[in-house]
This record gives sequence, structure tokens and C-alpha cells, in this order.
Amino acid sequence: MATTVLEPTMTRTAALAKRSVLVDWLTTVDHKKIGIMYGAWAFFFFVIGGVEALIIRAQLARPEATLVSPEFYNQLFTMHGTTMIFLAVMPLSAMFFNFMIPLLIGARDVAFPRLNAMSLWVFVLGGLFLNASFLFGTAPNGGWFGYAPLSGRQYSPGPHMDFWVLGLQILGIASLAAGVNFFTTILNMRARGMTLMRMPMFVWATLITQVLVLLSFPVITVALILLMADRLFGSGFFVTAMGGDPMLWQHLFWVFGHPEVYILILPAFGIISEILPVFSRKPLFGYSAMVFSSAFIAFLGFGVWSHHMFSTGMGPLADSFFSLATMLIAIPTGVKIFNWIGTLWGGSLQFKTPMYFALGFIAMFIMGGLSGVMHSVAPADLQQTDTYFVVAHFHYVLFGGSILALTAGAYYWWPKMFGKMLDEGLGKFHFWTTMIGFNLTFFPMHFAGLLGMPRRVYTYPSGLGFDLYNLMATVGAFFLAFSILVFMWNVIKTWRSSERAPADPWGGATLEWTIPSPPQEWNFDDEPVVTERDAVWGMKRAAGVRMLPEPVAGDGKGIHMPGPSWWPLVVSLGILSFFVGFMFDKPWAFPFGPVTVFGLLLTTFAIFKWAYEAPDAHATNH
Amino acid sequence: MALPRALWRRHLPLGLLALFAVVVLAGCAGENYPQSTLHPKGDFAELVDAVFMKTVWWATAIFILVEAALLYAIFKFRGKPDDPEPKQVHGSTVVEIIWTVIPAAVLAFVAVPTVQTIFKTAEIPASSPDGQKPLTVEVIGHQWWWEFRYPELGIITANEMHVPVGRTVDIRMKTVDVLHSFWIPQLAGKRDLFPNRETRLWFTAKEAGEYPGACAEFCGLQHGKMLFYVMADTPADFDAWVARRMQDSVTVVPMAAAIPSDTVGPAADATGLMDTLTVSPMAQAAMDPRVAEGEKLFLTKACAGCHSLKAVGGPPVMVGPNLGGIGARRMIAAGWMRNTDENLKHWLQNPQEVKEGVLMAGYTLSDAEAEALVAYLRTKQ
Amino acid sequence: MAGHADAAHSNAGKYIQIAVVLFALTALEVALYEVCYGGLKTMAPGLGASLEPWFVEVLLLLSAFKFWFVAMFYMHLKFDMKLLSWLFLFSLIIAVIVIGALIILFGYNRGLWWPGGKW
Amino acid sequence: MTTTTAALDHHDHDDAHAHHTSLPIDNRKLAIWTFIGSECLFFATLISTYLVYAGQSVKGPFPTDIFSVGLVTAGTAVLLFSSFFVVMALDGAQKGDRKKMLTWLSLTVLCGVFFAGMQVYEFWHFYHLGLGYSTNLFSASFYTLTGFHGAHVALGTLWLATILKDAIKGRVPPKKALNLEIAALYWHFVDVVWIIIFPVVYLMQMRS
Repeated sequence: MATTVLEPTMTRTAALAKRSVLVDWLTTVDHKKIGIMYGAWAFFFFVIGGVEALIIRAQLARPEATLVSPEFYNQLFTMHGTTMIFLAVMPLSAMFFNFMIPLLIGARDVAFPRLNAMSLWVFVLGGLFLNASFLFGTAPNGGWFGYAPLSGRQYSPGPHMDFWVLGLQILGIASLAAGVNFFTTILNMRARGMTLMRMPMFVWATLITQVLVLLSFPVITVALILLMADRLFGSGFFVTAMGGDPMLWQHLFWVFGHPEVYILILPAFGIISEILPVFSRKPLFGYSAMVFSSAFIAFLGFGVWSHHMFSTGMGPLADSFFSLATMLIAIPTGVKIFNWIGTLWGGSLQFKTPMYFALGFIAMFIMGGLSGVMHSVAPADLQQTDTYFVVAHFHYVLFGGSILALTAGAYYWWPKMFGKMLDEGLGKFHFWTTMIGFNLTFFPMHFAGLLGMPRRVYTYPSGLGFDLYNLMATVGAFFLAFSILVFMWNVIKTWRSSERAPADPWGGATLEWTIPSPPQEWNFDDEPVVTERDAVWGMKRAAGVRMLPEPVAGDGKGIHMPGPSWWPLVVSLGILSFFVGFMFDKPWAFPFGPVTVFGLLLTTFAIFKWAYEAPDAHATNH
Repeated sequence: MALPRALWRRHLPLGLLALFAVVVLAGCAGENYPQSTLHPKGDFAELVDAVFMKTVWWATAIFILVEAALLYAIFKFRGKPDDPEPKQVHGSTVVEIIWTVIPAAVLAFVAVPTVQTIFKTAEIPASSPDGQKPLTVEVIGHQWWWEFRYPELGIITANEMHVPVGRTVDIRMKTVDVLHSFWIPQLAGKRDLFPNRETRLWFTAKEAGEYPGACAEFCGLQHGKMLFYVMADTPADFDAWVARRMQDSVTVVPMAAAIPSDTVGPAADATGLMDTLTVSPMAQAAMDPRVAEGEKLFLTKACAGCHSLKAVGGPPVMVGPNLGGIGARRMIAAGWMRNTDENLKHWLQNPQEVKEGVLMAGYTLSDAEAEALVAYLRTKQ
Repeated sequence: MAGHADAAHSNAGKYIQIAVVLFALTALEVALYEVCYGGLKTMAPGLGASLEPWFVEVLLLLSAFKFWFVAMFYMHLKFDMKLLSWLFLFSLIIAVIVIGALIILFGYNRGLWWPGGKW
Repeated sequence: MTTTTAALDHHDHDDAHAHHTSLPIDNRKLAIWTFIGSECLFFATLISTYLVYAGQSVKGPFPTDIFSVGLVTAGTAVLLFSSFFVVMALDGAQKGDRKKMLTWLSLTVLCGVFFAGMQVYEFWHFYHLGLGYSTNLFSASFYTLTGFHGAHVALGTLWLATILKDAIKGRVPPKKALNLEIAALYWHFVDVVWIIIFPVVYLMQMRS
């Protein structure tokens, strides 16, 4: 808003060249760099969570095994769940939100670039903080659901669950800030002519996901605050001796937890809805139905949380209500699957790797969806809940759903993000190894569960008939790990290749394919104008061409871009310090010790500096 | 990669299908799965199984139809890059309505029996199939073992619940510490245990047999080894079992054993009580001299501080499981190990090795001492 | 952008009127409490007794009015984009669902309105 | 801590103003409304907790032993008036009436300080009546609910004071009235939350 502060003799390029690479990435507010960092960190955490899973599977390969101690096992499955949900799948989705949303809606950046950078750094620091617990041998051990009173002070002394309670609060800040940011971005930064009903499906999915984040994360935040108060300040919210009720934790957790499931899967739906039309060369079937079904799923998502609690004995009325509400969700979800198949129908299917993964997603998600309907049958759920049947179900949804879709998205958008194509041969090899490994791992779990194997057990006796299924799952898990190695090899191979990707390798329908790969810092030389859904197909049709001509790189002259800033990173450090303080300050003072106070002051200070930072809106190459 | 790719293409679907078949068939094969939810042996489990199988058939039918449609589309509409643009269809309201209504109708077929079963299973029958009043059993969860009380009979036992076939069991549950979940898959679904609220469940065993159960709510370190057995006896066997519990040898239990549940460890002055103790007639009568030795050890080695051997009339609150009839139980260490002499000895000598974190500390026992204890406990039938 | 709502803005007089209403409603709330349970109970026992059964309902109603006035006029929802009202309303609906459901579920668990609902 | 993001939203001047917006509304105003929507669930959860636990404490002191309606009614009135003051200040800011803006904004900040002070006094008073944070279920849920509201008041006061400082230096011309409008929206929200808390916590709990 103030006048531009620019050294008149220095061009932007020269100014940026002076900064070291490290400083550039630490201070960047560019949504594309932030997106790439989200992806890199999320993949790092994904590998950690995967290694945890492999150790779990190795321990369970045989009955009565003693590979790991029960304590370490409990830490492993707690951190595996927490990591995969909060540090892998959510931020992998965030990678695409960050990189793709401004491109898909034809914007220069997100609404609040610095807030965006803050979300990233808070997420990274929160993730590192959670995993740092392993270094002290005190990783969280009370399950990703942290049920009280086991997670309370009496039954879980030591810092284990403190790491969890504080780590999730930190991560919640990142999610909420990103939620506000992307909600605003999508509603307010769309290209001219891009009405809501012309938005690409992934944008819709993102918008609805942000609504879920904004309305569900405050609930878990409060629940975590209550648990933190119990653990650190001696209150008794979940201590029955004081009149507290463990049921409250369960309700609050699942009021958040169920929408969270849709936070994990809706972006996947969005990615699939982008990929299928492009590789079927045919628009998405039933666009409006897809929009409304997403919205309906999200809304119902707030009314079904107690289906995670059928075994607590809520009474027949509540059980019936939550049973029926849960079944209702099957309808819009079915509509989605049918519409995807409708999109394929009559198309001219192009079998590239993204399409492979997208089709694999549909095939696997149907399975996860149907086992989900089985859970909605409350009496049947009394047999299934907390067994390997549930483990099988949600891995079909989260791996067979989310991860396959995110992988599809990675293959699809890789050329746009990095300017190089991932190898098709390796990609398809990756696909088949994934499908085999995935099904070999998780399909037998259905049976282990139905035959009576509970979840979260570090070992099981022989003679109950679980042995074969567990062995299969373990073999499958290592096969699945191999498929991830194939993907990593593909990435390295692509990295080292010098072949450049064209701007529009797939014949895309959305705006990102009209600009060079990778995009220039300012995204679009001219703000695009949209006149219809699948805007770029419209442009191609209007021009009578199959492919638009390769765009010429612009010089970005006169385009206002936000400048880099240190303050998002500093605020994140302040927030981290604030929360870490609660762990180490206990003996010093109640309730705020020096580290917490320092964190608070640093955060406040940095926010003020941030607020009054000169808006470095310099024009490029003026 | 030309060769492998061709191989993949040709054999992969078949291979997956074969694997699928093996897994499915293995799961259906019955008798080898004593903890199975698919082979109900009680009325509650049967009600659940009936509604579950309904869902399974619907789900399977839908699965086959939708996956078939998907596969058909994949194979039918393969295109080449230079094919002409296919017809640009944007959707169809009629089709959308159809595929909204049909699943809704299918769900109605699932929803109705679901709600019926919810209400059926929620209601504890007023009388058993055999006409008797249901037998009340109180289940108390502990980290990491199960206590069972029969208030009408005055019996307390642990980790092995005896029920008569044909008589409904009315279960009332509570936990003394964290949440647990009570689950005997062949007889009934799960029900969680809360510290502040009684939860209830019921079932009637239809066939005599030994039914393994497990804790199904994560409850800390040894959640994995919090197992138990339900022994469904014929009415005659059950009466015999009750009679044996009534006659459990009278063992002097130090008063200090009645310690509150949150304190841990042996009664402080258990050894001081030795002077007042007399060896029980039963131990004296036993042929094996180790039995008398074992009884002495049971009292001096602080076992009695946490465990009672009396199923009836023992102290109301004990830290450790009640051991009335321990000699005849199928399993030890909360359903984890077979109750053989060898295992029992190992357990007594190395409880932390068998079940790390369990409250039973290692009271150094020589081999001879452990064997004497085993011999003594074995007499508790 | 900032000026878009200016034309429709209510003037200071309107704001004062609303302030007065808010103050009056608050006074009514406190008075209701005083009559039913507080110091005025002895002075007007009949009135207190007749109002008492509706105490919670009336209080919630009065608060809802206050809430509505502040949101509509002070927060300009009445004059601003409809989207903002929907945004707020949708959040409030979810919030009320959560509060209501929890109260119902816990009341049920404690056997408050379903005899034998204690399991 | 979610409140931190609110401050950031407000102070974030990054919005690429060269870019048009799709809706006739500034990014920051949309963002604060989004954030307020999110905050609804934050307070709904706290209020739920308080209500679910009402009457569940196993030992005293209980609300009837502790609360006195007088002081908190004064605080309530002050908070309501501050909402009125801040709309007047905003009116001044939008019309370029600097004196009007400064007067009413100063009053608003004073109200914020008074309310926060009232709460600190109240907590101190309750503490000396034997109601520590972890004394019983009532105390913990009461302090958590009203404490987080108080933290919002404190943050809002700091925010408004910052704008007051800018305004005194002449940095809040009419075209920047949005800065005040956003803070005012947040302030009103804090007020409506109290409109719920006051009867639910204080008046209803005092029933004997």
C-alpha cells in the first residue's frame, strides 16, 4: 500500500540473484516454491511413516514375535497413524493446493502469500517436533486417537503424549491458517469469467476441504487444550475421579475426526476428476452432480461422527440415527463413482500413467467405500470396530483412495511443476507394483479382522488362524515399499534427464497448461479470461487446434509480485517455542515458563514486524 | 522391460484373482478360527451375522456390477492419441437421478434390518431361551486382565468366564483404570468398558465350547495380551463348576490383602502372618510333598498379597486376578499361554519376560520353589 | 472496495437505537434472573414462580435477539454481501448441531430423558 | 493460538492489489469472516464442554458459591457499549472524520481494557475464594471458557490499540478504513460470544 521500495538501479532478477538459494527458499512467499516444499517435506514424513509401517508388519509377520518391545510397537503405530494423516496425506494434498490452485484459477498467487509461507513452516516445525520425540525414546504411545483416560497424566506419565498433544496443536495452526487462505483465494482470486460453476473440480474439492478444515479443526484444538490442561495443569476434564467423562474426549475427537476423513479424501476426488476427463478426452460427466455430492458429503460429515463409537453403547436411538446418517453418505459417494465411470464411457481413453493410477483409485476406492457401508450397520460394526477389518477398510480409502490419487496427481502435474516428464515405463511399473503390494497387504486384513484379530495388538497367539493373513500382509507391505522405491528411482531418473516437458503434455483442459512448464514466477503474463468450463479445451476448439502453440516465456515486465519475507518463518519459530515451552517449563513456573513467554513475545514481535513490513511489491524488470 | 511388461499384462489379473480366491476360501473354512465373527455360536452374534451377511451380499453384488462396468469401460473405450475427439457428453439429469435413487433403494434394504437389529440387540431379554432369568455377570477390566463376578452366586474369577449353554448372560461392565472393550467374537459384539458408567451386553451360548475373547480397545502397553476365554458349559458342567468354586479350599488370606486397587505390590506384612498359618488339610492330604511347600511359598512369597484363591467370600478388591480353580484353567497370563506346568513355572519365574510391564514383579524363585508353587496351584481345581 | 457499503450504512442514530435495545435486553436478562432466583424473588414471588419454568428458554431467546442485532447491524451483515451471512450462518448451524448433539447424547447417557438409557 | 492467525489475516497487506477480486469484497474482509466462522466452532466446543460438565463436579466450590451477578453485568454492559463505540469509530474512519474516529476508538480500547481488567479481578477474586484452575470440573471448564474469551478480548484490545496508534499518526485515512473494519468485525464477534456466555454461564448456573 505504501510506495514501492526498490533500489532503482537493480532489477528484480539481479536482486534475487544476490540471495543465496537457502535464503531464497526460507523466505519465499511464492506459492509454487511453497508447494514444492510441502511436497518434499510431506514425502519425507511419508517415508518415515512407511518405515514405521514396515517395522509394524515385520513384527506381525509371525505370531508371538518379539522383534520389537510392546512399548516401541505402541509408539510405532501411534506415530504411523499420526504421521500418515497429519504429516503425509494432508500436506501432500496441500502441495497440490499450493502449487495448483492459483494456476487453476488463473491467479498470480494465493490471497495471503506470507500467511501461506507461515502455514508451511508451522507444519514443518510441528512435524519435526512430533518426530523429535523418537530421539528421546518417548514418542507418543497412546494411539492417533489419544483416547482418555489412557492419554491422561495418570496412565500416560512422561512426555510421550505431551509431544502428541502439543504437536497436533501446532499442526492445527498450520491447517487453520491455510484453510482461511485457500478459502479466500478460491472465492476471491478467480480469473475473470470463472464463475463458481466453471471452476475445475479440484478447485471445488479444495474449497470444500477448507470448509471442513475450518469447522473441524477448532473442535480438535479445544479437545487438545482440555487434554493438555489435564496433563500439564492438573485439571480433570477426562479424569473420572473429578467427574470428568472420557466420552467427551471421544465425541470431540470424532466431531473432528470424521470430517478429517473427508479432508483426506476430497482432494483425491478432485484430482481424479481432473485427470479422468483429460485422459478420456471428454468432459467430466455430471459436473453439477459432482459439486453437490461433494458439498453433501462434507455437510453429512458433521453428522455421523458417533459411528466411530457404536461399541460405547450410546443406546439404540443414537445408534440408529448415526447408522442411517452414515448410510446416506454412500449415496453421494456412489454418485461420484458412477459419474467417473460415466466420464470414461464413450471416451477415447489414453492410457498414460496418471490414468493408470486414477483408474486404480476408482477400483480400490469402490472396495473401501463398500466396506465403509458395512461399518455403518451398527450391529455389524460391533464385530468389526477395532479389528483388522477396519484397518483394511481405511487403508483401502486412504491408500487405495488418497495415496493413489495423489500419486496420479504427481504424475499428472509433475511436468508442470518441474518441467520434466516422469518416465512412463517406470511409472507403469510403479503402478503395477503398487497395486500388487497394496492388495497383498490390505486385502488379507479384511479376513484377519473378520476372523477376530483386534487392532493395535503388538502380537497375537498362534492357533487363532491369523498367521497366514498376517504373513501375506507383511510380504505385501515390503512389496509396497519396493514400489515406492520405484517411484523414487523414477524421480531421480527424471531429475537427471535433460529432456524438457512441453507446456501441455496431456492435452489439458485447465488454465495451468497454457503457461510454460515450469511456470514463471508470475504465473500468467496476462490475466486469463474464462468463458466456459474446461476453458482451455474451449480455447483450443475456438482456435481449431489440437494443441495450443507452445507459450513464449514472458519477461514479467510491470507485474507486481510480493517480496520475500523472513517473518513467516520467525512467527513459526515463535509458535513452536510457545508450545515447546509447555513441555519443559513445568518445573519452573505455572503455567507459563520462560520458553513459552519467549515464544509468545517472539510471535507477537514478528507479527508486528510482519504487519508493518514494507509491501515489497516491486515490478519486474522495469 | 518388454518381456516383464507382457508377462504382467497377461498373468497379473489371473494371479490376483487366484490370490483373491485363496484368501476368500481360506476365510470360509470354519473350524480353525475359534475367534471368528463369521462362525457365530451365540444368539447375539447370530443376529449380528445375519444383518452383516445381508450387507455383504449387497456389497458383493454392487462390487461386481460396478467393477465390471469400470473394466468394461476401460477395455471398450481404449483410444489412440490420434483418434478423433469423442462425443462431448456433459451429463444427464435422468441418469443422475437413476443412480441416486437405486443406491438409496438398496440402502433401504440394508437400513431396515440394521435398525431392527439395533433395537433387538439393545434389549436384554427378560428370560433365557431355557426359561430361566438371565445370569448376571459383572465384568471388570484391569490393565491387563479380566475380572468376572457372578453376584447371584457370589463367585469371583478371572480371565476365564464360565457360562451355561442355553442361558442368557446379562453382562454389566466397568473398568478400574483405562477403557477396555469386551469381545467374544463367536458369541457377541464388542462393548467398551468405562470407569464412570456401567455398560451392558448380553448373549446366549448355543453350543458348549471354549470361546476365546480379547480386549478390543487399546489399553496401553499390554493391550495385545489382554485375552480371555469364555467356557460355555452344559448346564450340568456349569453346576459342577459352580460347586467346585463354592468349595475352593479355604486359604488364609492376610487382611492386608484387601488393599485399595490403586496401590501396587504385596501386602507389607504377609510374612509376619506366617506364625498364624496352618497348612490346609487339603495340602496336607496331597501325595506330593511339594504341594505343602508350595502353599507356604504362596503365602510367604507375597503371592497372597495380590491374589486370592477363594472364589467365594474372598476379599472384595484384589490387585491381581482371583486364582480360584487356577489349576483347571485353560490359559494363564490373561489368555496368553497354555496352562501347562512348564508354562506356569516360566510365568512365575519370569513374568516380565512373558508380559513386560505387568504388575506381577519377579519374585526370585528357584526352580524347586517354582515347581512347588506349580504343584500347589495345580491342586486348585 | 471499502466504500461499497457506505451508502447503505445505517447512521449513528440507528447505532444508538441498537445500543439502547442491547442494553435493555441485557437489563431484562438480569432482571429475569433477579426475579426468578435473585434479590427480587422475595419482592415478587408470584412473578418469579410463573417465569421460572421458562427461565432458560427466555434467556436463550433474549440472547438470540442480542446476537442477531449485533451481527446484523454492527457487523453490517444486513447491508453486506449475502455470502458473508451464509458463511456465518453455516458455521453457526454446525456449531449448534455440535452443542445440541452433545447435550442430547450426554443427557441420554446419564438417563435424563430415556429411562434405562444408561448403557 | 488460533487467534494468532486472525491478527495475521488482518495485517497481511500482501494481497496482490494489481489483481482484481472475483467478489466485490476485499480479501482480508473475506478472510476475517472465514476466520470468524471457524471461531464459532472453537467457542461452540468450549461451551459444549461447559454445558456437558455443568453440575458434574464432585466437590465445590460450585457456581452458586462463587458467582455474583453485579460485577459481571457491569462487564457485559461495557463490552456491549464497546461494540457500539467501535461502529461509531468506523463510521468516523469511513467518512474521514478523524476526531470522531479517535474519540470513539479510544473509548473502545478503554472498554476493552476495562473488561479484561474486570476478568482479571474476577479470576483473582474467585481464586481467593478457593476456586483454583484445577479445583474441580466447574472451575476448569469455567476458567477455560471465559479465559479463552478473555484472551480474545485482550488480543482484540491490542489490535484496536495498534490501529488507534496508527490513527493518531494519521495513518488511517478513509481508504484504509478497512483496517479498522476488520478489527471491528473481530471485536463484535468477541462481543456476541459474550452475549452467549453471560446468560449461559452466569445466569443459568446461578439457579439453586
